[in-house]
Amino acid sequence: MNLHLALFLIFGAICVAGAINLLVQRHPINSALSLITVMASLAVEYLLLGAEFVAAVQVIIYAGAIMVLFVFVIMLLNAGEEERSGGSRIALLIGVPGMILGSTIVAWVLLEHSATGSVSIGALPGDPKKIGWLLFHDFLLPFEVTSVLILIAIMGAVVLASKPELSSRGEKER
Amino acid sequence: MVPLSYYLVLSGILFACGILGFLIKRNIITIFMSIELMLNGVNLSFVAFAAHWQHLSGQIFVFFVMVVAAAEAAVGLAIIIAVYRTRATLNVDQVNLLKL
Amino acid sequence: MLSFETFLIAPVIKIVIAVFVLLTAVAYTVWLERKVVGHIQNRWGPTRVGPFGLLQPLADGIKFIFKEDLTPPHVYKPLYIAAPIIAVMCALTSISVIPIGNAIRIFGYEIPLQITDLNIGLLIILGITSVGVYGVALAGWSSNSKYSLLGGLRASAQMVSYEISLGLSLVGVLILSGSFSLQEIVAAQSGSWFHVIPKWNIFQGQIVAFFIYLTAAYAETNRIPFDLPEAETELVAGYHTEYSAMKFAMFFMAEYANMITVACLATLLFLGGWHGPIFGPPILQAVLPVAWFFLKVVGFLFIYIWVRGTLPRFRYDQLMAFGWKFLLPLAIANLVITALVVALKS
Amino acid sequence: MTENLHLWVIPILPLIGAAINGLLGRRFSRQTVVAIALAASGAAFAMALWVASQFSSASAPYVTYVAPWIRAGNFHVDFSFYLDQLSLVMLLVVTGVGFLIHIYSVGYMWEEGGFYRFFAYLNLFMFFMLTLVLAKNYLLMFIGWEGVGLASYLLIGFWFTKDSAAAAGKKAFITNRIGDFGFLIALFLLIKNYGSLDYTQVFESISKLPSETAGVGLLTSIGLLLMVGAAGKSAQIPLYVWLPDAMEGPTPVSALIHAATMVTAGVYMVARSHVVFDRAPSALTVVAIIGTLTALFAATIGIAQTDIKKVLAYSTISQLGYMFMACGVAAYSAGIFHLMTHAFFKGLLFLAAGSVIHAVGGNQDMRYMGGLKKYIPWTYRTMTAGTFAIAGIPPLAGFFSKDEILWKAFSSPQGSWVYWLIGLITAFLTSFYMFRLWFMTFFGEFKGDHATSHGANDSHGHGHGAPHESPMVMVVPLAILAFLSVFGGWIGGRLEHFLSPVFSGGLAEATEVVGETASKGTEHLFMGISIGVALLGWYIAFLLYRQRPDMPARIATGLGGMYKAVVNKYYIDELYAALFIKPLIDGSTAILWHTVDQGVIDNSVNDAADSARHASDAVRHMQSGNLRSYAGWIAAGAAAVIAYMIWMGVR
Repeated sequence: MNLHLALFLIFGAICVAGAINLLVQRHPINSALSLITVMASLAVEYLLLGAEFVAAVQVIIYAGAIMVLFVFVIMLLNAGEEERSGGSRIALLIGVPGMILGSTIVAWVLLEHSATGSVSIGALPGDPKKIGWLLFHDFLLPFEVTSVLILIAIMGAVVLASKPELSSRGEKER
Repeated sequence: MVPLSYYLVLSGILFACGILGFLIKRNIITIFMSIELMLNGVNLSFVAFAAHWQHLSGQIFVFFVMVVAAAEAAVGLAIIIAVYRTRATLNVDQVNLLKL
Repeated sequence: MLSFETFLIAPVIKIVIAVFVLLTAVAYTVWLERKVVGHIQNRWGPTRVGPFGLLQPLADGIKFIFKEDLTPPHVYKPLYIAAPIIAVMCALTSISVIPIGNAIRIFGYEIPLQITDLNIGLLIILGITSVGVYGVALAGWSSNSKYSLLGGLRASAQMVSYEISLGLSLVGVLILSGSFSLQEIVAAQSGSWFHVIPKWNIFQGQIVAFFIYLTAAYAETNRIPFDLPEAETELVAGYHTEYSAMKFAMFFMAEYANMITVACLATLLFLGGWHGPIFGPPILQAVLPVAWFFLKVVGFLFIYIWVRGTLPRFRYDQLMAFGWKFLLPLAIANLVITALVVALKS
Repeated sequence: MTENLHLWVIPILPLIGAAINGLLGRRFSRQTVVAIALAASGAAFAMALWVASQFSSASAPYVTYVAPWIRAGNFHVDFSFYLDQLSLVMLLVVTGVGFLIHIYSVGYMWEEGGFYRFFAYLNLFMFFMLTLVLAKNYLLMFIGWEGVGLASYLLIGFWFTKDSAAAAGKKAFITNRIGDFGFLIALFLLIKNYGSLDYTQVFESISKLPSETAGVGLLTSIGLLLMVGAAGKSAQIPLYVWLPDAMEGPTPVSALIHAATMVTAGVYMVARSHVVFDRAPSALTVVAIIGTLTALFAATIGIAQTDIKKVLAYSTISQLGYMFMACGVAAYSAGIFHLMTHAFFKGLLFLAAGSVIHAVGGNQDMRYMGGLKKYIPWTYRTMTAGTFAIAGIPPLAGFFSKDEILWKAFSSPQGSWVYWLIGLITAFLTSFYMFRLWFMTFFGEFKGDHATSHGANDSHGHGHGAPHESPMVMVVPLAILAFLSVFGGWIGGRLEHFLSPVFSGGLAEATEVVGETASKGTEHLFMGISIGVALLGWYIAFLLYRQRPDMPARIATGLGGMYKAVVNKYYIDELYAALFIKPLIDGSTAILWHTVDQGVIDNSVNDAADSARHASDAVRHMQSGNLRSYAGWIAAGAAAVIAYMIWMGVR
């Protein structure tokens, strides 16, 4: 039992617990908080792998921005507890067995056929300078494309979320 | 030293939880969070593989996934707000007009 | 190789000292604020407890501890309790990567004046402060009261919005120093031009960035003129309307601890950290950098309080428009110009 | 190949003109359109003259390589241009006559709608024709070949609102298509057997054949197929029917495309491929026979026509027959010589006819003309030069070239006295019908209606009083062409010498040798007979149409059915309609339309749509509108894909 494995197991357990809690909780804000827990412990897992920049960005972007948006929307819509409605038999009859089948196969393959490599703590230091170099040289085009993507997403979000009656009211005022 | 497969199994568990959440949760926001959970699971495997192959591109990929997740969250939450405005519910079982 | 002493003992000692110093500093920042605002408003401020009211913070603390801890019946209890804890935890944690001076030698050990030196220290601070939003937001939501909810909504929107400008204003500094490590950023600011003008980042063309940082930091810490989340005249007390006693005190502490963190960060990033004139005997030379650091932090805090005593509060839409339509473009322009200048120089 | 002549510039210039006028011309004023079109064709002519001045027989052929086109294994086709003596002659004729006709068109078309369109087409035609002439391989030549067909179609149908013009355009296009089919198959055979379409390579491979008779079957079929193509383009039996109808186009078009340049492309192609024909004597014989028959056949029809342009059209067919006759007896340079002089005098005749039509206000029927000599003196003078030239009166151009052909037809090893005799009869007929035209048009009394003679046929309808002379812009080209028609024949011997490097080797050389060595006396005797025949034609025409105007009608009734057959062009059009067109239409209607299209294709499409609808009716219930159901399907599908991929990987 070395330090790396111990830390991995501790935070992995927190991760899984958070993920399961996300499923079990009926109130969305609890699910959101569980997800934040998952993300935070994932950030620690990244640190264990040496990806410190990714870990920091994970916290800042995921926990600090995306999840804040979720919490914000939950607060804004004042979402209550989940209703129990029997909407879809197919999801339960086909989807869940499919999911279980798929994950079983993947787990079996991972454990039986590819469990050869292992990683040590801080295996690959994710130095911000190197990452920046890669991002702005080797991956410049994808980077620019994603920037366009996010610009479009911003505009789309603004259009979608703006109240439709806003324009008609504006016309009335005129 | 931790076997690579442990990381992969952890990522697989997170991904499976995401799928399960998508399948069994009714609240549209929670479903959306399940997607984020799946993305996080995938990110973990990217970082683990980056460490395993000693190549930073795996970590770079995580950034792109994050950006896409951010874009998706912005648009998705805007859609949720729009749906809530028109249907006054967050239950996906009641938002089912897209059919014959 | 890390020895047991340096790995465990020294950090524990440092953590204890840091928390003690921080909490004291918080307490006396409150005192300072009351004094300064009092004088600005032509009053005296606290005078009764101790000389110049210096023991007033202690009295306040005792009062908070002994007050009855009321929990309103309609709140969502787990989060209602968790919210102030999150807030104060984040506020106290972020101080851990802040260095206050060069490493000093005590008993033959090299001890850095900082709990831990990470080479992504700045990112850690940004991450922790961004998580700090949850304290406010959850407090507002779990209180189950319209004033709290509005305060929480306002706070989260405001903090997310201004975090972008804040982060972008720091990028200029990062370009100049080429590192996320706060030690290295300070080291990059040593020296001076013609022995007169110190090479602080604020004098290296980052003056615009400094003011962006200043403005965004006020919004991040919910201070006047951006204290919309707790605007008394509109929202009673905003997100902590339903809190009392020690839970309220925790929010209070979190706010002032955040102020201090922000002030430290401003000192480190823009004002040259602990660099300043060094003179006198060796013992004085050892102490002076720390003294300079504290002086700068206090100066920054004074500006905070000064602004509070001077400026009126913004309207909420003005706040958002200012952040997105003025501050963000300005920060981007600053970033582009800095990058261009650095690229042309090299 | 010492110097780069930039040959590619020559075809590109008219293309630029066509592009500018065609795309933007609608907004231009007429003056601008004219300036662009004339600049384009004039620049091409100037460039051609420059190229000619740089040309030296010693370093010919010149090759300009522009770009690769097709690279498929060993088979290469490039965009490259080729200039030797033969293409130089063609180049000068095409650009020179083309430029003159451009100028003439300015006056002729000034009042017409679609002015810019006309000049765009005309420039486009120049581009394709120059590509055809300058191509270095058969495929590029084929591009030009098809392109001139397209331009011809567009210009015949220029007045596309008129049914007859549209139909004539289609007829020309489809008839040409039949010829092109033969040409294409010839190209395929070349690719299959020689792996190339490049002139140099193909001819080299053919020349390397071990003996004179090796591969003669293949070469004969290639030659015959090429002749089919040439017959289509150059209006030879049996594909000549489109050319008379093509007279629906504006007269400058008839002059440029259907007399001077495009229709001679077939002759050019046969001359270009002389290496193939030299090795395939039987194919050459077929060429000669077709040419001879066409010459006689068209000339007999020409006698009875009353439409001035139709007479000229049949005359063109007949003259083209002469050229093929020359090629058929391996006297290629004589054919090219006649091609050149024919371009001058037939271009002149058409333009002059256009001027006549212009003068009488659009009427084309010679029976309503007459006595125009005093109204349109310049047209009269130039047309006289053209008529005497084509009739073969010395010392005008036509005499030299036609006499050359007749002499070669007799003296060449490939020749025979039969060719010569038929050629002689044709020469007599030519002289007769041309003087008939001349007398009917310019002499006697004016029989047209002064007030109403407009807009009858050419839709050239603007108000006319008495017949009047054309503007200078039309007369000057006429004068230049008349000059060339008069004196153009004097270079005959030198032209032959100039062209000889191209046709060196093979049968042509033998023909030359025989021609040179035959006794001068025989040659002079033949020359005398030709002159006599031409003068006889003039005399009979004079007798019938000047002295005794009542005679033609009496002769016509005397001949009865035969005359009727000639007037109706031997009922060839009706024959084709009955033999080919009607069975084709009936078959298409009954089998292809009702059975195949409606029965098979429509039904299968409808059935496919029906079955798709039934299937979707069954499947659409899957689309429940419930998001989670969809997610379930996705999860199951993903599991299936993962299972499959891992199974593949593990296996």
